[in-house]
Amino acid sequence: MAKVRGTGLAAVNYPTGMHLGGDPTQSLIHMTPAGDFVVTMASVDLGQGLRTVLAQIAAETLGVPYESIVVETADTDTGPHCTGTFASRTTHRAGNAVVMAAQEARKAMLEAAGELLEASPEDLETDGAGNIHIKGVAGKSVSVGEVAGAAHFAFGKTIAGRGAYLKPPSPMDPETGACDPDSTQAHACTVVEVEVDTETGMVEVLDVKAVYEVGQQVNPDLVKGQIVGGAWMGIGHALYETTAPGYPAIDPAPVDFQNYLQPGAHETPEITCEVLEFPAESGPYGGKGVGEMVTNGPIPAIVNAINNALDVRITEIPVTPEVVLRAIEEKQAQTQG
Amino acid sequence: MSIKQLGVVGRNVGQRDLESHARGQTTYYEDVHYPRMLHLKMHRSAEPHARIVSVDTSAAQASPGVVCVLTHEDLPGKKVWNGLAAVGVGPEDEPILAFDKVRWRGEPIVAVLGESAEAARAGAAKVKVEYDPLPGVFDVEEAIAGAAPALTAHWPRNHYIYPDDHAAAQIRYGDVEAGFADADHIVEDRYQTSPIEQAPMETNGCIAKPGGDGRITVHTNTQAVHFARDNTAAILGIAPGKLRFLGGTVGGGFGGKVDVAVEPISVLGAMRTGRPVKFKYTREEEMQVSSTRSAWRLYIKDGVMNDGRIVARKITSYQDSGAYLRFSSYGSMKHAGHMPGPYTIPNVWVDARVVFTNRPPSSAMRGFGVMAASFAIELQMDKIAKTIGMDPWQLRLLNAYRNDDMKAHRKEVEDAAMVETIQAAARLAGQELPAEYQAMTSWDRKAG
Amino acid sequence: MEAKLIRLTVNGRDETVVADPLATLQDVLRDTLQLTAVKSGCGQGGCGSCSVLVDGELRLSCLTLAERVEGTEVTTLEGLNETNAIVPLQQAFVENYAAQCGYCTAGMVMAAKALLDRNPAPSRDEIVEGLSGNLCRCTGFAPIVRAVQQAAQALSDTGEEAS
Amino acid sequence: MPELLRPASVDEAAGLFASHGAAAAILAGGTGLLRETHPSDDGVLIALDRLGLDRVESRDGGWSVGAAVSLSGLRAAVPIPALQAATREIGGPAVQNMATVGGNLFARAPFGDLAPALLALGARLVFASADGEEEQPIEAFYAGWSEDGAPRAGLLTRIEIDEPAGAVSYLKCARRRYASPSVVSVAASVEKDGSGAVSDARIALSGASAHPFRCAAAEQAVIGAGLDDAAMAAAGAAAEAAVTPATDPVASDWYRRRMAGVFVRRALAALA
Repeated sequence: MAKVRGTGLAAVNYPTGMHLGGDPTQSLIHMTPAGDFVVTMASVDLGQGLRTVLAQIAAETLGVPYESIVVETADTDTGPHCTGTFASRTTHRAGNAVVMAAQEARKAMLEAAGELLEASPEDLETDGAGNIHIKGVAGKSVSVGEVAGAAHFAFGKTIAGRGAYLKPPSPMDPETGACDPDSTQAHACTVVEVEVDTETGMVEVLDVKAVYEVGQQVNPDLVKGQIVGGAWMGIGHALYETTAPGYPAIDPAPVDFQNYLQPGAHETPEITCEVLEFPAESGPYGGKGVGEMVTNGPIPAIVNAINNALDVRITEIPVTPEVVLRAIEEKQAQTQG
Repeated sequence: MSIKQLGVVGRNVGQRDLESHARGQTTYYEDVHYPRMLHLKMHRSAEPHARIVSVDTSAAQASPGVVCVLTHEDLPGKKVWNGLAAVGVGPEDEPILAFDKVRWRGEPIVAVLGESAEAARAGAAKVKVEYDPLPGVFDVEEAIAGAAPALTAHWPRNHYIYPDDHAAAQIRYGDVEAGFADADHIVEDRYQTSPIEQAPMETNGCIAKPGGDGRITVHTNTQAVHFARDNTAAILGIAPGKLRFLGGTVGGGFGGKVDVAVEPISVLGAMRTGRPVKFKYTREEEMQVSSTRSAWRLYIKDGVMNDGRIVARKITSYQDSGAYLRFSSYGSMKHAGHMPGPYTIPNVWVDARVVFTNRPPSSAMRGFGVMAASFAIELQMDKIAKTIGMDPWQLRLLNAYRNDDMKAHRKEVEDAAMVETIQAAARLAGQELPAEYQAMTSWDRKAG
Repeated sequence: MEAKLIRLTVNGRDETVVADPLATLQDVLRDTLQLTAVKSGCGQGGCGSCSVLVDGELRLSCLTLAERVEGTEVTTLEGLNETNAIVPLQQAFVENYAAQCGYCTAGMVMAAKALLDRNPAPSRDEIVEGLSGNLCRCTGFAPIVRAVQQAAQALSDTGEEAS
Repeated sequence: MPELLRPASVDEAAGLFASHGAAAAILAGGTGLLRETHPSDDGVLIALDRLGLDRVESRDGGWSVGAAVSLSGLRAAVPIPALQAATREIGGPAVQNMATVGGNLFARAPFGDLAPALLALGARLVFASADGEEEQPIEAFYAGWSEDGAPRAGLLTRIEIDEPAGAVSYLKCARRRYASPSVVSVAASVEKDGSGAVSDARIALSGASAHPFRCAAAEQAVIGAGLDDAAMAAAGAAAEAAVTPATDPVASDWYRRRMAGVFVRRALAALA
């Protein structure tokens, strides 16, 4: 039994938002009498944490505590339109819509605060802790809760905002393909080490190291969650997963998790990652999308590592043990031939 | 772009619903309970390509606990549809419930509603469909070769037709043939990805609940609530305001919950019976019926100089759409638009084709169109490095795009950071780079 | 065949439920008792999202007939919070981001509890093996394994039970 | 509607099994059967849970294992490492708590991983029928299998396992370490004479043919020889030639055949 090791590398970029644009998302924000804010959306949380991320963006723009933000989403009766959760678009599209809505709501909030403080709204600032101050004047402040009470019960005003983010559609020229397809690009470079058992063709992924560049991170822990989960999925795609193991034949056809193989925890090494931040011009606070690209680097890096270990040329996925053995045999036949 | 001092953006504030998940308090679409709820199960095609001779639902109708049986004749609005028809992509090619022909194994034919999931399942199993089998085609290149049977009249050659009668989403930038003529090396290969299941832990499903105000509330795990609502209304020919879609907490998506596969027929069932209707895919349906990630086949031909500069890249790719279009034309455009990857190449030619086969329709998954592109390109980069005897890190850094470079789709690069990302990965992996490569940036003018 | 009356204890409460013939424990828990933390990811015994404890032992509720748990003590994830306090194992899941979509979490926590109840100081490999019947499509497992490691450490520090 | 019958004695169960004929299915752990059974189906399910078959009894020189003992129960009660290894590699912990020893012997590929270990150990199966008890070697039971599966010999009530005379090894070729269906699984046991030559060998495979079996050709390749590289390679080659594997989503017949050879060799190497 021989075990051989190899390393592989892949550099990838990934567009943020739907290809060719034209995929709007809207947001509504209003203040309650108690001084917290409800962000109303129709975006869908698939587990990536958009309620958290949108609350952070709203709090940042409004200048109020994160804890005072409620994100209510995905009721078509109340939530303004969102194209959907895909295309690495939520942080960027929904995030930008929330920034716009929050800016409008903030303006209304500062106007009401100005009335209470007898100051011009331009002279006011928020401290992020629930207070509004007159710039440079110590002790002259009012709490967000007081502003809310006054707006509702003394001034009879709404403190609310609307946001709509749309990257205008850019059709592709049918002849040349000319278009403006994306809002920004995120980047990743993945390095993988594998060990291959040349007798069984089984591949063990020993190590995954990756650097990502995703613009300004809104929530680094959640970014890391995407990277680690995506690397695992990349191992699955590279080595195991297919609904048609005899592709293009339609049989055999796995119909359960016993036969549709994915890696388990045992097959998944520790993922080491580092994140660079090059803020995007168009992103909310410079953010780019990260949710999809996380599988794209590990897959070619793993296959490159296998080819490197064996000095073979495998160009398909999944690289099942059988694919590995046949590649080894082909190489032996060539060497002998 | 300079960023002002940030407060809560950039901070780790936890994830809001984690404690609810850990306590089991998160409410997913099927965690609501309604009395008198019916369950819907689908009778599906057993053949990958066949003429439907007859459909006999009498035994299903008579099966214990079966309340309602729906065929294409019961559809009040559209018989065929495409999710992007409303934004001008089409044609509408996919039957809601099959009639005349089936084009993939698993295609829905008859919906059966029962008092329990088991009553519906047993009833659906009793539907009798007589088929006249037709030859099937499963390979993308065979499908577009002359001898293959045409799946539908929309595409006589089994490939999608882009505007101006183009057979592919195409990129034409520079002159690849001239580039090949000038190149020191030609590097070519063929790449193949597989159909892959999104495999969210929660399968596709919804509950359609008629309300007292004549409206129907749909609890759904779609990835796009407005899209699903508007398409459901359009398919059924009813006013969108009759529908309220509630979602937002989903047990994983990964692109597998964008097809509006369960809502229209469930709403129709609710309209016909006046009762709540639940339609939940079994795991077997999720695996073999719901859209997979499209399989892609690519041929890449590169012209490369001795110093490592890639001077021409020609790509022909075939996206296996399965039997119907769904979002494939979008996926192939995204695929084409991504070429030639994070590299600046002066001559690029891409033909990205959508091909129809007798396979389950494919669709989006995490990185639609781009995953296959990145896979092929990054394997190709290693082949180039080996062919010309260059270090694979250096090859990538040399060719990586810089800000203000022109991309093949004729947009200038902005927000570039590929160079810095590769350099950081080299440091993380303990890979020494020569000084000139360490000095590269996304703002320099590259050697080529 | 008639529906049957089945008596069992669920999360410390005596229950008498009417179950259809061949109804599963999952049907009883989710539909009759509305303990919806119990998930139904496959119905094939392949994902573990329906995992519960029967007399302290990890079981798949989707492949367990209701009739055969007569007289047993069943614990679902909801049973860990009878006094509303979050238990250390759950807290470890929260702190380690051991869930994203959350659909696998109930089964995962129950598998982890079953492991820690019989092996309070598991090695990493024992945790991996102990959770091997439970799938997660989001996290890549590493955060879940770390959560169980942290919970085991917390338990040994405090001398408490897993939950 | 299939009727769930829960007999209270082995005699009653054996009688029901005989009288219902092909309409009867045995419900043990349920991990296989309940996936395939729908409440609207016809037939009867005969449950084993009230028969006292969930116990392991230690006896002189071995163990009597009830057919309804769970895989985790077997692992706890019978300290034969090869057997314990086999139980650890079937499903996850919940499946191991539910699935039974008896049930696993009827599981179709790629799920019947216990059989090779029991074949290598020379286990005997005890069946109850209307005519009384009948004991047969496990290889005789599998020899009776057809394309349709197991013969209806009677109700499997227990498995007799003797303490192994020599060393026994068990290896599963799986795509994943835990909770993985088999490519193939292999068990081997050998007895050596004073000179170190192999005097007796039992080499068994699962997942490699229509049912688990002892591979006589592989056994002959090592009997009389030392466990050297040449003999082990010959045994592997013999196994490769003898198997008739199937293609499924986990592995092709081509790959299974290759792994049958590799894992027979490795199982023997573990004993060398």
